[in-house]
This record gives sequence, structure tokens and C-alpha cells, in this order.
Amino acid sequence: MSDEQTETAERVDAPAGGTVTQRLEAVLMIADEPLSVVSLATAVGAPVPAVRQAIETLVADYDGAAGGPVRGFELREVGGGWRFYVREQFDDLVADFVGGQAPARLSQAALETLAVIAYKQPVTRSQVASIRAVNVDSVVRTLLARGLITELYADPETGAVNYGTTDLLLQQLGINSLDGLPPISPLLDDGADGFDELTA
Amino acid sequence: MSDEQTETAERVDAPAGGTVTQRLEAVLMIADEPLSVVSLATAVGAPVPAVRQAIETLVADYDGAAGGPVRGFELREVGGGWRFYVREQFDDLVADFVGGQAPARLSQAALETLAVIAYKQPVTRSQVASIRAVNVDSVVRTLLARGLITELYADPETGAVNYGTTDLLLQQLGINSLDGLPPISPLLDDGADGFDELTA
Amino acid sequence: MAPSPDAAHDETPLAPRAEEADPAGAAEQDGGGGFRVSLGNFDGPFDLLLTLISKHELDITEIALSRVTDEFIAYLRDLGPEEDLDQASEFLVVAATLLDMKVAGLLPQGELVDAESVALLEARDLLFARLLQYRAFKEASGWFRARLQAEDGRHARAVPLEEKHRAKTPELIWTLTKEEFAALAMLAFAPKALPHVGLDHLHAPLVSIREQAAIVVTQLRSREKMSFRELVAGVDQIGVVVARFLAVLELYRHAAISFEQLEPLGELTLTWTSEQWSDEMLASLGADYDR
Repeated sequence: MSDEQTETAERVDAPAGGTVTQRLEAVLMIADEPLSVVSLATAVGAPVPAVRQAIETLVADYDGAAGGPVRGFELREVGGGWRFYVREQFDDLVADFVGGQAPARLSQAALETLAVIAYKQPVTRSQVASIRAVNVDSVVRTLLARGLITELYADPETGAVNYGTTDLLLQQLGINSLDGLPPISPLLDDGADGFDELTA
Repeated sequence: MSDEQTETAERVDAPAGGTVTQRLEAVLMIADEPLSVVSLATAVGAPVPAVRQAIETLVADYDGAAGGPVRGFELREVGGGWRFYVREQFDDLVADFVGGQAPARLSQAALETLAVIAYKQPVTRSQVASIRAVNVDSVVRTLLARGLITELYADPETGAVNYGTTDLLLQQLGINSLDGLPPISPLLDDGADGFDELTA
Repeated sequence: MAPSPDAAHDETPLAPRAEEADPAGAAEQDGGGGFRVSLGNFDGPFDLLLTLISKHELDITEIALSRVTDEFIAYLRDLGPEEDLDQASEFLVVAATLLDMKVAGLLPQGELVDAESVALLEARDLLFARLLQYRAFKEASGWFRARLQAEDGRHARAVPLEEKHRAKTPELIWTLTKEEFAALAMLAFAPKALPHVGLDHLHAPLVSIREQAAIVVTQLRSREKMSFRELVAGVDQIGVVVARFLAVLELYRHAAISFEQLEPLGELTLTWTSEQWSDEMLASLGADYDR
């Protein structure tokens, strides 16, 4: 990192007590969930663009992109916010250290249901069921219990609950927003129109 | 930090995958209590002297003593162990952030988790998770931070920490001991059943 | 509605689809022996169809569907009555579409385009579209699996606050009594209930199947034989008609009555056949519908 340049740029925006990057490092060090740029800006008392720029600087800095050492940790944007992570290269090392049990895996049925909900949200249970051609009640219950999906709202006419995915799912997928989902077959868009009435 | 010098020195000792400093950074980033030099050495797979030297390098590095920026965090030895701390200069910033973040009321999820721990103690986090059918890590941290639960002991075989409630909870509930909790026994044994499928 | 399990394997007209499926599916399938479907491996008809299609390394085309139809129907026949009824009925819907397509393929082409064949074309296109859609989501689920697994191995910083910062957190506001706390515990320990979709807004009064069954029993025992039409004569609430029909099915399950129906959708004649009926049996009748 080119220290002179960054610090000068930051000092302008930081009202008092250190640079924006330093203040960001301090807050991120005690965060236990991803923090959005807006809440970071509030926390460090700097405008959003300055925070955004400082985050960029930090990411590059930790990645060794500015001439310094590559850090054993990195800053990642996941599930709508920024958070310190162990650098991927060292995940195995750390896993040995923390031990812990392997988390339960989702079944194929749950994964497919999750995919349908992720791409089709807001979507009702019966719409999901008609796409998968099976009853999905118990799978939906599992996904709800795991906090991967949530009830968005009830249809005012039918009362059917519409489901969507949560930030927790984004975190567990390691993506920042639904835009991070891979594009699904273009065929879908053509076919989808005719389905609404049938799956309603 | 003088990168060339340090990296050469470290590469000799690090068996594989990054330098000792990088590996230390990775482990320290997820350590939730101060770690002794010996346990750090075990964790990163390097001899104690090399770890000691790498720690010194990191401390100086974060303090900006080697020409890099002063970090918003620091590496400090407290009670015979090393841990990342927010740099003291930013304590007020962090205090404001913490004060604004933590809700004075416990969330429904936190209360339910507390109830499970109260009636099932001693109980491990994964047992609570399977009863609640959700990941409870962050909620348990909140309850710990609130002093409503405490770590009782580690399971001698698995190393899993068993949690129990504190006198503070008893005070809040207005009872003298856990015997004062209203009985809810009939449902207790059933609790864990039926969740195996959820984790499938 | 789905046929009752008892109806699926006898000659009653209650399960017309299953009846039709038999001769058509059996036609040229037996003795092939090349392909075996292991029961229970498939999560839904689309899954099975895709598996069958991929076994033959076919793309999803009309040819693919016509080649796998027989295997699909054969699989369906192997679905024993112990299989999940929901699942079986979902398979039936797809099977019916496939069968229609097969029949249409066997018929001479160039006939008049009538309403039925138009409907058939639509059904076929729909099935294709849904298969393609399902395949797309199935592929996407592979990405989900890989991402979840990869992210599982990642370690985010999540450590408790150090003591001095802990002290700065706002003081806890506690409002629960010990009784409320206990109630919360019960809630937490209770098996998680399925999210319930309220039907109250439909303003439909609840109808008891047991009550309706009691009426059916009384009427049939006094008359010995009557049509379903007579049984619901004078009833103007659709819910009551449905409940009375469910009661009839339940009584059939208990072998208390028998059916006669000379043609599909024709008059349904009910006969009281039970010799050891006791009204106590009413108490457990329709328990499947209790929620």
C-alpha cells in the first residue's frame, strides 16, 4: 500500500482519531457479522464513498497488492457486508486448530428446493412444488428452520405464503447478493410466462 | 516490516503453506481467547522460538514500527497469551459502536436459546443447535457477553464446551435456584426427536 | 384427488388412471431386463424422467420421452401401495400426460385437428417446458452444493467482545416472568410445526368428517343401497358434500360399504356390507384428516 497517498486522502474525511482505514480495522475487528458499507460509515463517522474507498485499500493491502506482505486474513464482502475471514489458503490449518464437527449437509431435495426459491422468489410453496413435481412441505420446513429462507408475505388474495432467501444463505454461499447467483438457463425465461397461471 | 528479511527467516521453519507470520495471523484471527506461544506453535506447526520471533515481527508491523501503516488493531500479550485487540486509541469509537449495536432487549431467538440452555444444562452448543434446528453460535456469544450463561466445562472426550446459566439469570427471573424454574418436563424428552431429518 | 390405496389394486372404478396405465405400460416392456429402476431413489417424477433420459444419453426430445415412457410407467406399476400416496399421485399426473402422448403417437396422423389433440399438444409442450425448467434448477442445485461446501470451510472472525467493551453494551432489559420463561422453553422444545396457511379468510365453516360419516352410516344402514347423488340430495354446502364423500371413502377403507359404478363418472351406487359395524368405529374414522 502506498501509505503517504492513502493517509493523506483519508485524513481529510476522518474527523478525529486516526484514519478511516484504521477506524474501519478497529470496528471490523469486533464485528461478529458482516457489516454493510452504510453501517460501517456510521460506525467510523465517515461518508460512504470514503468508506468504500478505504475498504478497497484495505482489501488490496491485505492481499499484498500494494507491495506489503500477503496477510493470513482477508476482508470479504459476503451476504451484504464486510467481514474479516481467514485467508482461504489457511482454512485447513485453522480447521485443525478449531476442530469442531462437520455441519449437517443439505439433501439433494433441499438443495433443489433452495435453488428454485432463490431464483423464483418471491414464490409460494405450491409453486415450488409444481416446479419440482413433488410435495416440498418438509423440505421447506428444514430450510426455514435453518434460516436459509424466510416468509416474505402472505398473498392478500389466497393467503399463500411467499418465500424468499435470507442474508444467511448469501453468507453461507459466500456471495454478496443474489446477483452472485450464476445465470440459469435462458430457456427458463421463455418457459416461465406460461407457468404462472398453472402454478398459481 | 522488512519483508525480504522476515520471509526468508520464516520460510525455513514453516513446513508448508505460507510463512509463520501468515499462519499466526490466520489462527489469531479466529482465536476467541488469548493463546500461549506454545499453543500457537502447535497450531501453526513451527518451533517456539520461530513463533516468538514472528510474533515480535507482527507486533512491530501492526504498530507501524517497520514503515507500514499503524493498524486499527494490535497484537497484545495479556495473561500469558496473545490475542488481537482493538488499538486502545479507538476504544471510544468501539464503545459507541457496541453501544449502538447491541439491543438492550434480547431477541426472541436469544430468549429461546437461553430457555433451552436453562432447562437442558449442562449442554453443548451443538446440542442446543439440534434442538433449535438452527445455528446458535452468534446467539450463544450474545448470551455469554450478557453474562446470562457461562462456560461450565469442556467435555473430556470431545472437547465440546458445556454451557449453563448464571446467577444473573436467576436474579432476573426472581428465583433462588434452578429448582425454582417451573417444570416443563413432559416435552423435554421429545425435543430432540424429529430433528434428525432436518439435518439430513 | 388421489385414489385410496385400497382402490389402486382392485377392480373398482375409483382409480381409472391406474387401470389405464396397466395395459399400455405392459405392452412391450416386460422381458427387456436391460434397465432396472431401484425404488425409492427418485425424488419426484421429473427426477425419474431425467434419470431415464440420461440413462439413454438422450437430450430431452419427443423421441426421448417416447422411449422412456414405458420405463416410467413400469416404475409406476412397481410403486407399491406402501409408497407415499402424495408421491404416487404426482407420478400419476406425469404418467397420464406421457400416456396421452404415446397414444397420440400410435394414432394415424393427418386426422382432423380436434380440441382433444390441441389439448394434448399443449400438455406435451408443458411437460417439455417443465422438464427443461426442472433440469435447469437441478443443475443450479449442483452449484449450490459446491458453494455451500466450499464456504463451510471458510472461517470468519467471530470472537466475543473483550471485557472492557462488554461493559459498554446497553444494560439488559428483562421483562419475562419465570412462567413466561417456561412457556418460551416449551415453545423452543416443541417440534417445529409446519408453517400454517390460514383458511379462516375463506369463511368456510368447519365440517366434521365424523359427523358426516355418522349420517352416511345411518342412511345406508336403513336403506341398504343408495346412490351418492341421493346421499347428498338437499345439501347445498360444497364442504359438506366433500366431507360426505371423504366419509364414504373412509367407510370403504373399513370395508363397511361397497361401490358400484358401471361407467366412468357414472352413477355411484353405495351398498352397506358390514356385518360387525359398531358405532365406536366412528370415533377413529377420518383420523388422517385431523390436523
